[in-house]
Amino acid sequence: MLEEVLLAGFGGQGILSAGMLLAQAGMAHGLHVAWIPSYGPEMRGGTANCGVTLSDRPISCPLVTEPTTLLAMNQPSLDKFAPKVKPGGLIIYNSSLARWDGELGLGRRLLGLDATAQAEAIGNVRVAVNVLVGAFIALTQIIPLERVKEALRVVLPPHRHHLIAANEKALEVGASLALAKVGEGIALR
Amino acid sequence: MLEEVLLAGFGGQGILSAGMLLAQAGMAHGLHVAWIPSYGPEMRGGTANCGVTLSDRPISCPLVTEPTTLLAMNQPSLDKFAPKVKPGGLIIYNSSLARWDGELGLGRRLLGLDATAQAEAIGNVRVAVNVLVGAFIALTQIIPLERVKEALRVVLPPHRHHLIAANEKALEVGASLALAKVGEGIALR
Amino acid sequence: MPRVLMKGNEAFGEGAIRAGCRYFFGYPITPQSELPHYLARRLPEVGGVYLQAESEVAAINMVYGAAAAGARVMTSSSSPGISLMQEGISYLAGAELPCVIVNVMRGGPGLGNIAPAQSDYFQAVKGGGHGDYRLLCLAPSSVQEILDLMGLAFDLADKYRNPVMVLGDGILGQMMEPVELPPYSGELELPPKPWATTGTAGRGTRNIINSLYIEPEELEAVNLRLRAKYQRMEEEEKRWETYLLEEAELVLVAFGTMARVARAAVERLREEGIAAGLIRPITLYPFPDAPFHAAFSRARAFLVVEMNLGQMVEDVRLTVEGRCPVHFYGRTGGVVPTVAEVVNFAKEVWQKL
Amino acid sequence: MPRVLMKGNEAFGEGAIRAGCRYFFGYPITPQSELPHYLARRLPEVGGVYLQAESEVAAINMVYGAAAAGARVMTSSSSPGISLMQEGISYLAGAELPCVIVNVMRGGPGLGNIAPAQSDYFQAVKGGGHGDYRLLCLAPSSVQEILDLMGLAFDLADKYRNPVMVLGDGILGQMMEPVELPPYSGELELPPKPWATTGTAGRGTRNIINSLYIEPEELEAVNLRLRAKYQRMEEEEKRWETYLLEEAELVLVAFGTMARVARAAVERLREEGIAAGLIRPITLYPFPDAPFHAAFSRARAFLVVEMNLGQMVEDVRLTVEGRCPVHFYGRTGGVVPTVAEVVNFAKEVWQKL
Amino acid sequence: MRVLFERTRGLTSKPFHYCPGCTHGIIHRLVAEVLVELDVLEKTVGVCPVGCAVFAYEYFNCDMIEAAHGRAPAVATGVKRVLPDRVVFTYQGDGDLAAIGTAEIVHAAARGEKITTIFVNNAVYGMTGGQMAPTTLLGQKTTTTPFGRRAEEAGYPLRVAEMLATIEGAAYVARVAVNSPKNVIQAKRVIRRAFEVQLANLGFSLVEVLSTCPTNWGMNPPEALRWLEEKMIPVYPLGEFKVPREEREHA
Amino acid sequence: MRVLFERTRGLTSKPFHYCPGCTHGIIHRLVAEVLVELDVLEKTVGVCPVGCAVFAYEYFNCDMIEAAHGRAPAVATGVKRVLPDRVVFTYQGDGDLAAIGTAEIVHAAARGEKITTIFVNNAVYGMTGGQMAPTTLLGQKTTTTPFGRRAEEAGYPLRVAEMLATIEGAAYVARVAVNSPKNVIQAKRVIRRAFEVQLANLGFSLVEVLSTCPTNWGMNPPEALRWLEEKMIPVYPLGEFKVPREEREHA
Amino acid sequence: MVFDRERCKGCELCVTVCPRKILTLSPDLNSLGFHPAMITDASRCTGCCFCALMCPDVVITVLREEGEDAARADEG
Amino acid sequence: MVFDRERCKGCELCVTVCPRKILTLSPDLNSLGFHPAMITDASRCTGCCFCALMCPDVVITVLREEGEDAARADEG
Ligand SMILES: Cc1ncc(C[n+]2csc(CCOP(=O)(O)OP(=O)(O)O)c2C)c(N)n1
Ligand SMILES: Cc1ncc(C[n+]2csc(CCOP(=O)(O)OP(=O)(O)O)c2C)c(N)n1
Ligand code: SF4
Ligand code: SF4
Ligand code: SF4
Ligand code: SF4
Ligand code: SF4
Ligand code: SF4
Ligand SMILES: [Mg+2]
Ligand SMILES: [Mg+2]
Repeated sequence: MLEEVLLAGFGGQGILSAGMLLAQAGMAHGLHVAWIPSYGPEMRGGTANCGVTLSDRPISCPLVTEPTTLLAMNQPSLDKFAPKVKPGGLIIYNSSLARWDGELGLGRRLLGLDATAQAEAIGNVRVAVNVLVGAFIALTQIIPLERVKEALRVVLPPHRHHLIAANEKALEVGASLALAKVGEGIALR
Repeated sequence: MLEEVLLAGFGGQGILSAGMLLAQAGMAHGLHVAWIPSYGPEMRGGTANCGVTLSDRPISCPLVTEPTTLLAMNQPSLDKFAPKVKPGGLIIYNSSLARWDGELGLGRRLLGLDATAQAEAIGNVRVAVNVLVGAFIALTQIIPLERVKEALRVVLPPHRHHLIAANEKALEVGASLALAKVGEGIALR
Repeated sequence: MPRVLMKGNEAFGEGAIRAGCRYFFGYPITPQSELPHYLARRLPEVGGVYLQAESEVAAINMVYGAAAAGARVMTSSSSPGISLMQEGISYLAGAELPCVIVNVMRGGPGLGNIAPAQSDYFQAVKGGGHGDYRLLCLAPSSVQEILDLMGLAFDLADKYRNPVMVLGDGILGQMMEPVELPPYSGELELPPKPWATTGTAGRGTRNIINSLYIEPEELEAVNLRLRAKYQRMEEEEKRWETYLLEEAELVLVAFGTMARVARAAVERLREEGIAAGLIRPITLYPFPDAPFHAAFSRARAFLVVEMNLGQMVEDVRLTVEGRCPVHFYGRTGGVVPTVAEVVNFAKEVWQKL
Repeated sequence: MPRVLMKGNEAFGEGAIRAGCRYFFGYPITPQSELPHYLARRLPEVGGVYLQAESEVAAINMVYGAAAAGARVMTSSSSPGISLMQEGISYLAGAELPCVIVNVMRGGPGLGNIAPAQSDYFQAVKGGGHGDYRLLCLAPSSVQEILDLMGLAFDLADKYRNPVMVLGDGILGQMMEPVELPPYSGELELPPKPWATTGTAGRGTRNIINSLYIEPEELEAVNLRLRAKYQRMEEEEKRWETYLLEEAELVLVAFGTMARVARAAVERLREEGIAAGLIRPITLYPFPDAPFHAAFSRARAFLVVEMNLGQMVEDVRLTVEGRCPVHFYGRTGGVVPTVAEVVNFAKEVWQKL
Repeated sequence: MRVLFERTRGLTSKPFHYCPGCTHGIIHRLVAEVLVELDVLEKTVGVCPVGCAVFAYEYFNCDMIEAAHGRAPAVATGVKRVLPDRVVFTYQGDGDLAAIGTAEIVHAAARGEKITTIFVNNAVYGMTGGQMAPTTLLGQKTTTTPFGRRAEEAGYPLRVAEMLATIEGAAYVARVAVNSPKNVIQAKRVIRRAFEVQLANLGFSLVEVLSTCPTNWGMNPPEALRWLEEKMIPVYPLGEFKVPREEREHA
Repeated sequence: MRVLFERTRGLTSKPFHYCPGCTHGIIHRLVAEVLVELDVLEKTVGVCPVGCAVFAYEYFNCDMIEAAHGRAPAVATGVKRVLPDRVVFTYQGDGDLAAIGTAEIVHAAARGEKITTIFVNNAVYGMTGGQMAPTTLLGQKTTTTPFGRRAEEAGYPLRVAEMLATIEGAAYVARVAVNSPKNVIQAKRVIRRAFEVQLANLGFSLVEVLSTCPTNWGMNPPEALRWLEEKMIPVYPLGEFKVPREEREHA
Repeated sequence: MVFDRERCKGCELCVTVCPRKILTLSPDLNSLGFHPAMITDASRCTGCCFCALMCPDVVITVLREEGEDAARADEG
Repeated sequence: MVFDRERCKGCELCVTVCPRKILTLSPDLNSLGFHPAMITDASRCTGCCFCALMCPDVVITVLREEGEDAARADEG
C-alpha cells in the first residue's frame, strides 16, 4: 500500500500544514510516512505545494513526482499537476477556485468540491484545504478520520488550538461530501 | 660538472644580486643555470641567502640543500651553512665579519677574505660580496671572469651602472687575493 | 520511545543539542535554513548561543574560535557557502580543532539551484581546501539517522581533534519523517580539553592554537601526525550498511538520499529475479572498503548511483581496482533519479554482463 | 632567440601579457608576490590594468566581471588564497567564463608555510568548489614552460569558455632560469566573444551571464553541456612528456618541480642499471592516460612521486586499475624530496619486485 | 490621448516574480526609467545580487550579470575596468551588500570605483525566508531572531549610507524610501543623480533605498508601507550623506 | 636601586623577529603592559593576524590563537561567546583588518562584540614584501604601486577609525601613534581605556596605532618615525573618535 | 487608466495611495489567482499618477484626453 | 641603564629620542650582526625612560640609585 499525495495551492491556504496533518495522522496510525515541501524561490510566485508519502513499507524516495493523489486548491495547481498524476490516480480539487473542462485520460478520477465556499460556511476560509483532506480520507480509507482529527492537536501550535473545531468540521464536511457524491453514483470523471 | 653555490649574509649585503650575477654569467657562458632565493619571513630576521646552480647538464632540482660552495658574508651564515657544505666542498667567507675556529672535516676547504675591508678600500662597502664571487670564480674557473664582468651590465639596473667599475674591481681583487693565497701555498683548511 | 515527526534540518539541530553542542555560527542559505531557525529558538533554551555570522567565511572562523575555546560547536550551510569555508576548514584541520560542519547539498556549480544534489562529494572527501588534510565525512540517509549521526559526529570530532563534515541534501533537509526522540536529558559530561585556549589561569603554561610551521620539517611532522590520525580513522571508523549483499551479483552503491532510491531499486530488481544488493557507505571518508571485499566473491558488476555526474564512483573504482566492472548512473543539477530509472539502468547493465 | 634570466613568477606574468591578457586582479601572498609586482609595472606599459583587490574573494569575482566583459583576464595566488576562491571558481565554471588562475602552491593545511608544495592537486583537479565542474589544469615544470603554458592556458580558456588553473609551487615561482623570449610583438588578434556583456548597443539582443537555473532539468542540461566540454577536453587536450619510457620497467610519475627531481632520479637509476622511465603529466586535468597504456606492456611497477602525501597517485591508480602495482613516495609541508631519496625509494621498490 | 505614465522600455516585458506589494518592483522601475532617460540603456551592464532580486537579469532591458552573493561590487569593478565607457550598476539587498558583501562594497567605495549601487534595505533576508539582516531593527522578529533582535546577542542595525559616507572615494551617497508617491519621486531624482555622478566620472555612487518585505514582515502591503514609514525611517533617516566635492564647495 | 623601566612579564622572553626599528615591538609591549596592569593576563586570550605579527603567539605571555588572514575578529567572537568572562583581543595589521578582513571588523563592531582590537596601520603590507595596503598614502610607492599610489586606479586611503566610529556597537574607537615618547605614553593610555571598555562590557573597542615599516618604506628607523609624523598623521589624525555613551553624555 | 490585469497581484498599494479613493480590487481573480485592481469612477481621476508610481508590478498606464487636465483641476 | 645587548638590533630609535644625546651604537657587533646601543655617559641620564619607551625590542631596563632623581633635576 503506497499513497503519494501532492497538495498544492496558493501561499496562504495552509497547504504545508495540511500535508503535515496527513503525515502526523499516518504516523500515529502506524504507517511509514514522509513529508516534503516545495521550497525556495517558488514561494515568491505565491504558490506552495508539498508531497506526503503514506506507506505500509519503509519509504525509499520521499519526493512525490508522480502523485497517486492530487489535492489542488487553485487553478494553477490543478493545471500544473493534474497531468502528472499516476494512471488510475485521484484528483480532488477546490471547485470554488478552479475548474477542469478538459479530458484527463489514463483512468484518473476527478472530484471537485467547493472547499472555499464550505469553509466560509464553517466560518474560517483557512480551513478550506481540510475539506479536500477529509474527502481524500473518506475515499481512500487509508487512515481513520479520527486519527486525522487527533493529529490536529499535534500539528496546530497551541495558539491555534481554538481553530481545532473548525478544522474538524472541514474534515467531516469533506468526507461526507465526497461519500455523498460517490454514493449519488456520480462517477468520478 | 655541477656547482651548487650558496650565497648567504645580511639583508643589505647584495647577496641576491650577487647570485643573479653568477647565474647570468653562467648562462652567457652556455651553462645551464638556476637561481633560487630564500624567501619570506626569513627576511625579517635580517638575513638573506640564495642558491645558484651551474651545470653542463639540464638542472633537475634548483634547490641548493647541500652546497658544493658556500660564500658566507657574515658570522651567522657561516655558522649555519658551513656544516651543510658537501664533502670536499669550498667555503669562502668574509673574514671582516666572521671567523671560523673549529674544525670542518670531510675534506671541505676554507678560505677567509677580508671582503668588507677590501670593499671599503675600493670605496663602496656594498661591493664586498663580489670579492667572494671573484675568489670563487678564480678558484673554480667555472666561468671566465670576463663573463662575470659583462654580466654586471645586465644584472645591475641602469641607475646603478655607475657602480660597475667598483664591482669589477671587487671581482678582480677577490680573484687575485684568492689566487695569491693559494699561490702562497696557504692550504685551504 | 516517543515518535515525533521531524524535519531533517531540525534533526541536525536537535541532534547537535543532544550531543552537547551549545554554539552555532552560520549564515542562512536554502535548503538548510530551518536548521538555523530551529537553533535560534532552541539554543537559548539550553543556555547556548546562536549567532548569525555576516558570512560563511566569518561563520567558519567563529567556529574556529569557539572550538579553540574548547566548546562543542557547529556550523551549517549549503554548497556555495561550504565552498566559501574551504580556507577555514583547512585551518581547522591544520590546527586540529574539533567541530561539525553540515552541508545540505544543492545543485551546482555556481549559484545553481536549491534542489537536492550530491555533487560536493569530492569537495568533502578529497579536501576542498589546500593541503594534505582530511575531513571525517558522514552521510545520513533518513531523518532518524541525521539525529543519530550528529551525536557520532561530535564524538568523532573530539576523539580525533578534527572537523567532521555531515553531508545531507535538499531532500534530507526539507523532508519530515518520524524519529524516536528520547526525553531530553540536559547537559552531558564531556571529556576535558586541556589544550583549549581558555586563559592560563590555573594552568600556568600557555596554550597556543596554530597551524603555522615555518620550517618545512616541522610542518611535515605535523602532517605526518595528521596522517597517523587519518590512518587510525581508516582502521576504526569505517561505517556502512548493506542490503541483500550476501548473494548479490549486481551490487548497487549509493549514499544518503540516493541510497533510499537504490534500496527500493534493489527490491524491485529482486522481484524481477535479478540478484541485486546494496552497499551504503555511511562514512564517506574513511571510505568503507570491507563490504566491497566481501562482495567480490560473487559480484559480477557494481553500479554506483549518485545525484551528480560521477564522484563517489572514483572511490569505488579505487577500491575495486579493476577486479570487476564498475558502472555509474547519475543525475545532476537537482534532478533525483527515480526508482524506475535506476531499475532500468541496472537491467541494462545486467543484460550486458 | 635572445635568452634572458627570468623568475618563474615573472614568467607567469610575461606569459600572460604575451597571450593578450591585459587585466590582473589579485591579492598578495607569498610565494607568488613577484607576479603581481611584475604586472603592476608591466601592465600599464601595455595599456592594461593591474588592480590589487581587497581579498582573494574579491579578486576572483573581479575576474568574473572582467571575463564577462570579454577580456582575457587572470588572477594568481597561493594555497590559502586559492581556497578562498573556490566559490568564485565554481561560479566561473558554471557561467562558462574563460580566465586563468595561477596557484603557486605552498605548504598546508591552514597557514602552513611558504615553502613549495603540491598538496593542492585534489583541489585543482577534482573541483575544490561545489558542483560537477572541472578546471582544465596545467602543470609547468620550468620557467620556460611557465612562459609557454600561459599562452596555452589563455587559448584553452577561450576555446572551452572554462577557467584554466596553472599549478606552480614555491620553487617554480621563486627560481630564475634562462628563457627564450622572442621580441614582444604587441597586441594579438583575439577571436571575438559575442556572448560577452558589453552593453546591447549595436547588438540588439541582451547578453546574460548567469549560473542560476532554478529548474533542475535546466541545470542538469547545463551540467551535461559542461560535461560534453570536459569530454572534448579529454579527447583533445591531454598533454604529457615521457623520458626513457620505451624500455622502462619501473615508471616514475611526477609533475611540476617534482618531475625534475624524478627525471634526475631516472638518470641515476639508469646509471645503476635499473630500467627506469618517467611520465610527466602536463595536463593534470584532463589526466593523460595514453602514456600509461603505452607503458603497461613492459612496466613492472609505477612509482608516483609528489610533494604531498599522495594525491595524483589516485589518478594514476584509476588509470592503472590494478594492472600493475602503484607505489608512492612523497614529502610534504614544504619539504622537497631529493634525488637521492627518490633513487633510494625506487631501488627498494625495484628490489621487492 | 496623452500618456501620463507608461511602462518604461528599460524593463523587459517579463512579469516580476516578487510577492504582491513588494517594493523591489518600484525600485526596478525607477532604475530602468533613469537608464532610459539618461539614454544609456544600450551601454549599461547591470549586476544582480543573490537575494530576491536574483532574477533581475530577466527584468532590466540591458546586458546583465548574475554575481555571487555579496560580490556584485567586485564583479562590477571587473566590468568597469575593462569597459570604462560603459555604465555599470549593481542592485543589491541588505544581506547581500551589508553582510556577506561588506568588504566588497567598502572597497568599491574606497577605490572610488565608477559604478552605481542601488542598495535595497528591507531590514530582512527576503529570499531565504526572513532571517535577520544587518539592517534588522532592534526588537524586530525574524526567523533567526524569534524573540526580536536584541543588541546584546545580535548587535545593532548597520547604517550603511552613513558608514560609506566616511569614505573618500564615495562621491555620492544618499538614502531614499519608496513608501509614498512623494518619496518615490524623490527616490528617482536621487537615483538619477547617482548615475549622473558615474557618467561624470566623479567616483562611486550609492543609493540606499528603504523597501518593504510584506511577506517576511508578516503584514499586508499597505501595512508594510506604514511600518517602513514609522519604524524604519527613524532609524534610517533619509537624505544625502555625501555629495561630489565640487557641489560641496558651492554649498 | 629603583627600577624605572623594565621588561613586562606580559611578554615572553622570546626575542621579536621584527626588522630593526619596527614599531610593532613597541605596540606589543604596550598591550602586554596594559594586560599586566589591569591584572587580566591570566584570563586573556589573544588572536594573532597573518602579517608581520603572525608570530605574536610567541611573544604575548597568555593563551594565543593564530587566525586566518583577516578573520581575527570572527575568531575572537567565537572565543568570547564561549568564554564571556575572559578578556579577548585581536592584534591586526592594515592588510589583515582593512583589506581582507573588512567585513569581519565591521560586523564585530556592529555586534558590539566585547573584544578589543589593536589595529596596526603601517600603510603597507609588511610581511609579504611591501605591497599597497588600503591605508597606503596617495603617491606612496610600494611594490604594487611602483609609480606611487594613484587614486584613479588604486583608490583612496581608508580611514578605519572614522569609518568604524559610525557604527553603533563600537563603544570606543581611537587612533594613536608610536613615533615619539609622548605619543607612546598616550598610546598606552588609550590602549588601556580600550581594554577597560571591554572589562566594563560596554561593547567593541578598537585602537588604531600608526606604526612604521622601515624595511618596506625604504628608510632607516629614525627616518621612518619622521615619515610617520609628517606624512601619516596629517592623513590619519590622532584622537578619540568614539567614546562610550555614558562618557559622551557627561562631556 | 489601463490596468494590465494579468500582471496585477492585488497588493492594494494603488488603492491605498489614490487621493481620490477611486481604485478598488475587482471581485474576480486573474489567472495568477489575484483580485486585480480596477478603477471605479474614471471621471474623477486627476491623472496624478500616484497609483502608477506606487504599483510594484508596473501594471498601470495613465492616459489623459487632451485638455482634460484643466477640466479636472477645479475638482482638486 | 641595562642594555640586553643580544636583543638589540641597532635601530637607533633610542639614540634618536634621548634628550641628553648620551646613547650611541657600539662599534662592535652582537651575535645577531647588529651594533648594539650603549650609553656614553650614564651620569648625565635623567631617567626619563624615553629610550626604553621607544625601544621596539624591549632591550633597555632603566634603573636609578635611590635619591638620584633629585640630584639630576637641576641639570634639566
Ligand atoms: C554564499 C551564499 N550564502 C548564502 C546564500 C543564500 N542567500 C541567498 S539570498 C540571501 C539573502 C538575501 O537577503 P537580501 O540580500 O537582504 O535580499 P532580499 O532577498 O531581502 O532582497 C542569502 C543569505 C547564497 N546564495 N550564497
Ligand atoms: C588568505 C591569505 N591571503 C594572503 C595572505 C598573504 N599575506 C600574509 S600577510 C599579508 C598582509 C600583511 O599586511 P598587514 O596586515 O598590513 O600586516 P603587516 O605585515 O604590515 O604588519 C598577506 C597579504 C595569506 N597568508 N592568506
Ligand atoms: S520575500 Fe520580501 S523582498 Fe522577497 S519578493 Fe517577497 S516581499 Fe519582496
Ligand atoms: S617588514 Fe615592516 S612591519 Fe614587518 S617587521 Fe619589517 S619593518 Fe616591521
Ligand atoms: S492617477 Fe491619481 S487619481 Fe487617478 S487613479 Fe491614479 S492615483 Fe487615483
Ligand atoms: S499596485 Fe499594481 S499590483 Fe498592486 S493592486 Fe494596484 S495595480 Fe495591482
Ligand atoms: S632614560 Fe632618558 S636620558 Fe637616560 S638614556 Fe634613556 S632617554 Fe637618555
Ligand atoms: S632602540 Fe632598542 S633595539 Fe634600537 S638601538 Fe636602541 S636599544 Fe637597540
Ligand atoms: Mg533584504
Ligand atoms: Mg601593514
